[in-house]
Amino acid sequence: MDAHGGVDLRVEISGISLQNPVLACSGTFGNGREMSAWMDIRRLGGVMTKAVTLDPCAGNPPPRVWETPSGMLNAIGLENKGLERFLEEDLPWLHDMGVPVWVNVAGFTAAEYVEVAREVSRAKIASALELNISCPNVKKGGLHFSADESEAERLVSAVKGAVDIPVYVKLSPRTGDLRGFAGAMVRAGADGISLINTMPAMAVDVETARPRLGNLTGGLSGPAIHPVAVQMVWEVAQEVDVPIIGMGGIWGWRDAVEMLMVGADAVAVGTLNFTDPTATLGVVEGIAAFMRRKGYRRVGELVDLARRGRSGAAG
Amino acid sequence: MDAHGGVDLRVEISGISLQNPVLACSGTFGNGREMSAWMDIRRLGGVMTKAVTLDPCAGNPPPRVWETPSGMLNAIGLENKGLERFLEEDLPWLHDMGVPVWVNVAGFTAAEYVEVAREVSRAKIASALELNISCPNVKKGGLHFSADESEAERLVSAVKGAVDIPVYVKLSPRTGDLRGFAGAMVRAGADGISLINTMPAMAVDVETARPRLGNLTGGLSGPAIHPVAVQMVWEVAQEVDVPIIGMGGIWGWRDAVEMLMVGADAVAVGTLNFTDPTATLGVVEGIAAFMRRKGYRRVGELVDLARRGRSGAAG
Amino acid sequence: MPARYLVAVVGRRDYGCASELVCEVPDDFRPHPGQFVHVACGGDGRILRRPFSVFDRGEGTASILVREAGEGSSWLKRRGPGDRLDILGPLGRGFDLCAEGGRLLVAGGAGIAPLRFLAKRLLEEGETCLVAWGMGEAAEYGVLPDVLKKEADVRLACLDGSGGHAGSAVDLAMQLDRESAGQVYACGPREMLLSLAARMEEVDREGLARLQVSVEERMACGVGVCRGCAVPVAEPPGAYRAACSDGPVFRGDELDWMRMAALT
Amino acid sequence: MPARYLVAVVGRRDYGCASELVCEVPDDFRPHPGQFVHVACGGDGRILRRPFSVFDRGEGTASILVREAGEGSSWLKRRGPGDRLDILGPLGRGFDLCAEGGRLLVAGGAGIAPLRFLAKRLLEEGETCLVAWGMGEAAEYGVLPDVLKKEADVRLACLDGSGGHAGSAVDLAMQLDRESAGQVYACGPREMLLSLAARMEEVDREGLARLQVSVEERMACGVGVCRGCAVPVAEPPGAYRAACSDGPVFRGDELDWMRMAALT
Ligand SMILES: Cc1cc2nc3c(=O)[nH]c(=O)nc-3n(C[C@H](O)[C@H](O)[C@H](O)COP(=O)(O)OP(=O)(O)OC[C@H]3O[C@@H](n4cnc5c(N)ncnc54)[C@H](O)[C@@H]3O)c2cc1C
Ligand SMILES: Cc1cc2nc3c(=O)[nH]c(=O)nc-3n(C[C@H](O)[C@H](O)[C@H](O)COP(=O)(O)OP(=O)(O)OC[C@H]3O[C@@H](n4cnc5c(N)ncnc54)[C@H](O)[C@@H]3O)c2cc1C
Ligand SMILES: Cc1cc2nc3c(=O)[nH]c(=O)nc-3n(C[C@H](O)[C@H](O)[C@H](O)COP(=O)(O)O)c2cc1C
Ligand SMILES: Cc1cc2nc3c(=O)[nH]c(=O)nc-3n(C[C@H](O)[C@H](O)[C@H](O)COP(=O)(O)O)c2cc1C
Ligand code: FES
Ligand code: FES
Repeated sequence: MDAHGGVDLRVEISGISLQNPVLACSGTFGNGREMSAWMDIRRLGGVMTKAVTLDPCAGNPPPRVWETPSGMLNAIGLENKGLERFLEEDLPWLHDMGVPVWVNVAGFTAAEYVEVAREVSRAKIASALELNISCPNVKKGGLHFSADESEAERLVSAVKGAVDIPVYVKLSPRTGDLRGFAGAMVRAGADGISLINTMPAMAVDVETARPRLGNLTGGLSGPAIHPVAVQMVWEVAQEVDVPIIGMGGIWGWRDAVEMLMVGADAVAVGTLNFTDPTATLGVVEGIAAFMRRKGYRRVGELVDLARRGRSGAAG
Repeated sequence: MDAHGGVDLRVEISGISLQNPVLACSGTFGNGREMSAWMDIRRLGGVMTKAVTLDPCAGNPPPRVWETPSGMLNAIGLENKGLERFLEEDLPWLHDMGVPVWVNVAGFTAAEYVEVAREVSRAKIASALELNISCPNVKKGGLHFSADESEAERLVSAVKGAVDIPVYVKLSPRTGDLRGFAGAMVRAGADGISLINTMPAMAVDVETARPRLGNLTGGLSGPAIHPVAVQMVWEVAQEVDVPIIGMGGIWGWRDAVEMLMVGADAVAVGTLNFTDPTATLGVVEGIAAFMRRKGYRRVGELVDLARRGRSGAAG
Repeated sequence: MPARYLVAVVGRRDYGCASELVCEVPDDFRPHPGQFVHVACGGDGRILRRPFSVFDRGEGTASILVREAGEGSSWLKRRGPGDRLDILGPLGRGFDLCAEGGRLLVAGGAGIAPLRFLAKRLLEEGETCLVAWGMGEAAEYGVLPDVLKKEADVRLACLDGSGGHAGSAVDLAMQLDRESAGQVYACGPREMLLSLAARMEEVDREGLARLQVSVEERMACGVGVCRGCAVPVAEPPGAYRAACSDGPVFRGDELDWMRMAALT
Repeated sequence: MPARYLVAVVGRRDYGCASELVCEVPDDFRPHPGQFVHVACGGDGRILRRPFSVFDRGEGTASILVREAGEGSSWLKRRGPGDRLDILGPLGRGFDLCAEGGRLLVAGGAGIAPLRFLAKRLLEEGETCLVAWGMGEAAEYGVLPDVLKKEADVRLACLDGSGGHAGSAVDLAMQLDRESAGQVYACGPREMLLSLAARMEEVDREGLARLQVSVEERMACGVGVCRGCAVPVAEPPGAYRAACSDGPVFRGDELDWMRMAALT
């Protein structure tokens, strides 16, 4: 592609064409509108929306964020306007921007997930769904599914039965048998896997003995968790054949390339958006520059290179 | 205790008397000898030894360490001199120092764990065992047990049947149903729980597409994982009644107090020893100073305070 | 339009526990009083920016007043000429300047920052205003009170009685002018805002509508996407709004003061 | 005895890609050539220290030579008078000075650091020595070659032919004196050490016993407790020893060069 000096950044996953492999993570980019004041969101590979629940959700009591070494905790608690307003206001707007959209679906019961997924699919303007079964910040739903493989399987097949767009399942770093879980999701019908969600985490102010977050516990994101995300993508990529979107502490193009090299087909930038609202585009440019410098022409040449490089060396 | 200006730092867990609640983490303190050049290890609450395996173990090929944002990866691979030399050289030396010793036990099969545990117990000079079923850096044994609750249960009961000293089980942050797992360990006979071990993690040099560690993947430790450790201690403390030793990214007295406040009965300092070989004693002093400033007289008053404080407020 | 700037620090003035950092800004940086900038505060594993109200806007410069409150602000306070700051701004919804009648500005501690900028702007526009500034002791902000007194009618309230009114800024404000002010603007610790709101409500049922407060809430993005900076609002019941983009300035009657009080 | 010191930087000399940092040290800081200090390299989420060989020990001072290799060393290289460094040291096993016959010192790049200190010490003790120092191009280390040439017999080898011998330090060393040296001391990139060891072994079966190398391995603790700095040794087969406490200096015949070569 000429825009990137001879380097072709295009990626196709689950039949969806992305102009580059860089998406924005769910919950760190709103639904695009605020960010469009800072950057041209049409230049992104894709946008993963803030979680959508059936009914409007007020979210957790503040404080909702806290900084930790090279990371942050959040316990937003799925604050969102609910399915109806999402379908009226946000999804059409994103669709008009011409950027592929993964709608992040959450619920407090399996039935809610299914209903939100069905309606989003019916709207015909979302590219894919991302099932958020790994949110650590709600008492019901969310992470609960990550701890119980068979419940998660049932959820995925129910959702698959209700929609006709690709379904990605978002995994939690608090998954015991990661390979087994990822494999089960694919067998249950998942078209792709995204990982990782935030890690359950907590901080306490010792002066008052009070937790720093209104919700007591929260989810850890940012550079602190990046090596964990890399390892999980590496492991899951050895297990499944479906596309993988890798995320977790990507803090520049180098971390994005690393994610690709361990087996992600595309990456998503999360917390970094808070530090620099234009960061995603910098990651795109950085990947292109790296590829030019190294003589790679297509993104696919990077994917899984850490493993292929080694087996090549061994073989 | 006069040494700490009216503050009593003593803690008793599983019938073992610690002069203060600060231990050194397994694998970050050798077996005490090297560290005794830097500090008086008799002033510690206790020492958790480097993992001991039945046979001498050469460990993983280098590179074995890599730094990450506010953390480090290691893949030492249980390098140690084996049970026999441990019993001859290291355990008696530690015993002579008069400091309580948790012997960290690892193995590549369940039978090896049991044999090491039995022999250590027979030596009559170890205070307790810490079963390392959460080491991410060996292909067999280690983390494998953390992914399979029933195998872990069988291991714990087999070890319990072979020893007459307290057995602590060390948990991995890669545990799906954490509460269920911790509860199962206690029902299988665990006298205490220690957590957390390092998180499976990885880094790749994008210039060469090669993993940074000889072992490809490793374990993440340090401040980056501290909020994860705090959350896990908080969660496990709600489930089990046995003593908990909390560890993970403790980087000073404040982090140690935080760990106590979410339910740990004692804490262990790990990676910080690498940055400052005298850090453990600084943590002891810091806790004492905090208690003096706040008017606490016994360590037990801090334990679980984040929860008790809240229920007090609510009640 | 908000944007990201790398601005040069061209001056620092130390005022006791706080320092004013004067930065060179381009002409298109046009803050409104009550807006803030989101400042990257060094490395050391600190990945989030910190919000600081605009304290002044001069010829080619703008400044913030930084009070040391933790590691990030401590790093920032030590910057000086030669350093550059990475800022986003101006951000958020500032004060509504339109009002009938006099203006009463109530500041607690470093909460003086947005109100100083507001006072300057009001005076420039020919309005009159009275500033009640509370602090622990008179020396806390060095010579800053004297500097500000030259610009506007600033009255101090010191909790320890070491200067001005002996007591809180809210007490002083209520004494000065609690009924006639067409608009009361406030910024300070949550307790101060709570007590001020309660006193305004006592006066008359519409008191809260005459109040505008700038709230402090922990922020991640600062631009409205993370929902980290939730502030409890009255309508719809139970809902939150974003301090960074819906605020930081809210009308007193927009907020749910009961839930505000329940926050720690 | 090794200890933790907070030392003041009292001088910095820039030599091309490297800088010498001169620090004030107490009298009880008594490094042996080949020993290193473990230096805390600023914040920014960098939690591990970085090892640097002792480059010099003068009246009340000691120095290190820092080549910029990444973020930590880049931070360190920019320190200067007024800064303090948090160091552990002196650490590790240094060079064995006892030997019959001449001494040949072979340095690659910043590997000159411990060998310069060794050369000074040897000369002080009345021994003679010859230093072969290899680098990419003659200008790489600024005037440092000239400075060192005043102290000892230093010959350069530049890969690009821009000065001294055109080629590698190993080639130069082998030309200079490959059979007569009683002891060959070396420090430099792993490839250089591998090629030197191979050449020494060629000479005679005991060649490796006359070789002492200072190896570079990534370190965490620096004091022997983490086993992070594993170096493959010959005996027992398959075993590792710790670069930080068993080394960084090893006799050529202590190491397992086959496994050394297999490392990346
Ligand atoms: C809209 C707005 C305007 C502000 N204007 C000013 C000003 O003009 N002058 C001034 O001195 N201070 C101001 N503050 C407060 C200032 O942002 C905090 O003092 C600062 O963030 C503390 O960071 P720290 O790293 O020093 O403290 P730490 O306690 O180490 O910070 C930890 C985390 O908590 C957050 N935090 C801590 N205290 C506060 C607080 N009071 N408000 C919001 N977040 C906090 C930090 O941003 C950081 O994310 C303002 C806050 C807001 C929300
Ligand atoms: C015993 C010993 C003595 C040394 N003496 C000197 C000296 O006198 N002068 C000098 O310029 N350099 C010396 N080095 C190399 C120096 O330690 C590294 O250049 C430095 O650690 C790089 O850190 P960084 O943060 O800049 O690089 P990064 O690549 O960002 O570092 C990442 C991690 O890798 C480690 N690392 C990176 N490169 C090396 C390396 N070559 N050796 C060991 N660890 C490395 C770092 O310590 C850190 O933990 C020595 C190394 C050892 C082991
Ligand atoms: C403030 C915040 C809100 C988030 N909200 C959601 C969400 O609604 N749905 C979801 O699946 N993940 C959510 N996440 C997780 C991110 O999408 C991402 O998986 C995680 O933060 C790791 O990436 P990062 O380290 O780059 O931020 C949220 C993360 C943050 C920090
Ligand atoms: C270099 C290194 C070696 C370790 N070796 C062991 C070990 O042998 N057995 C074990 O149970 N844990 C081992 N651990 C894990 C620590 O004991 C500790 O659980 C973990 O590092 C978290 O604490 P920290 O963040 O304070 O280091 C090791 C950790 C490190 C960094
Ligand atoms: S700080 Fe992110 S929405 Fe306000
Ligand atoms: S660096 Fe820890 S043993 Fe050598």
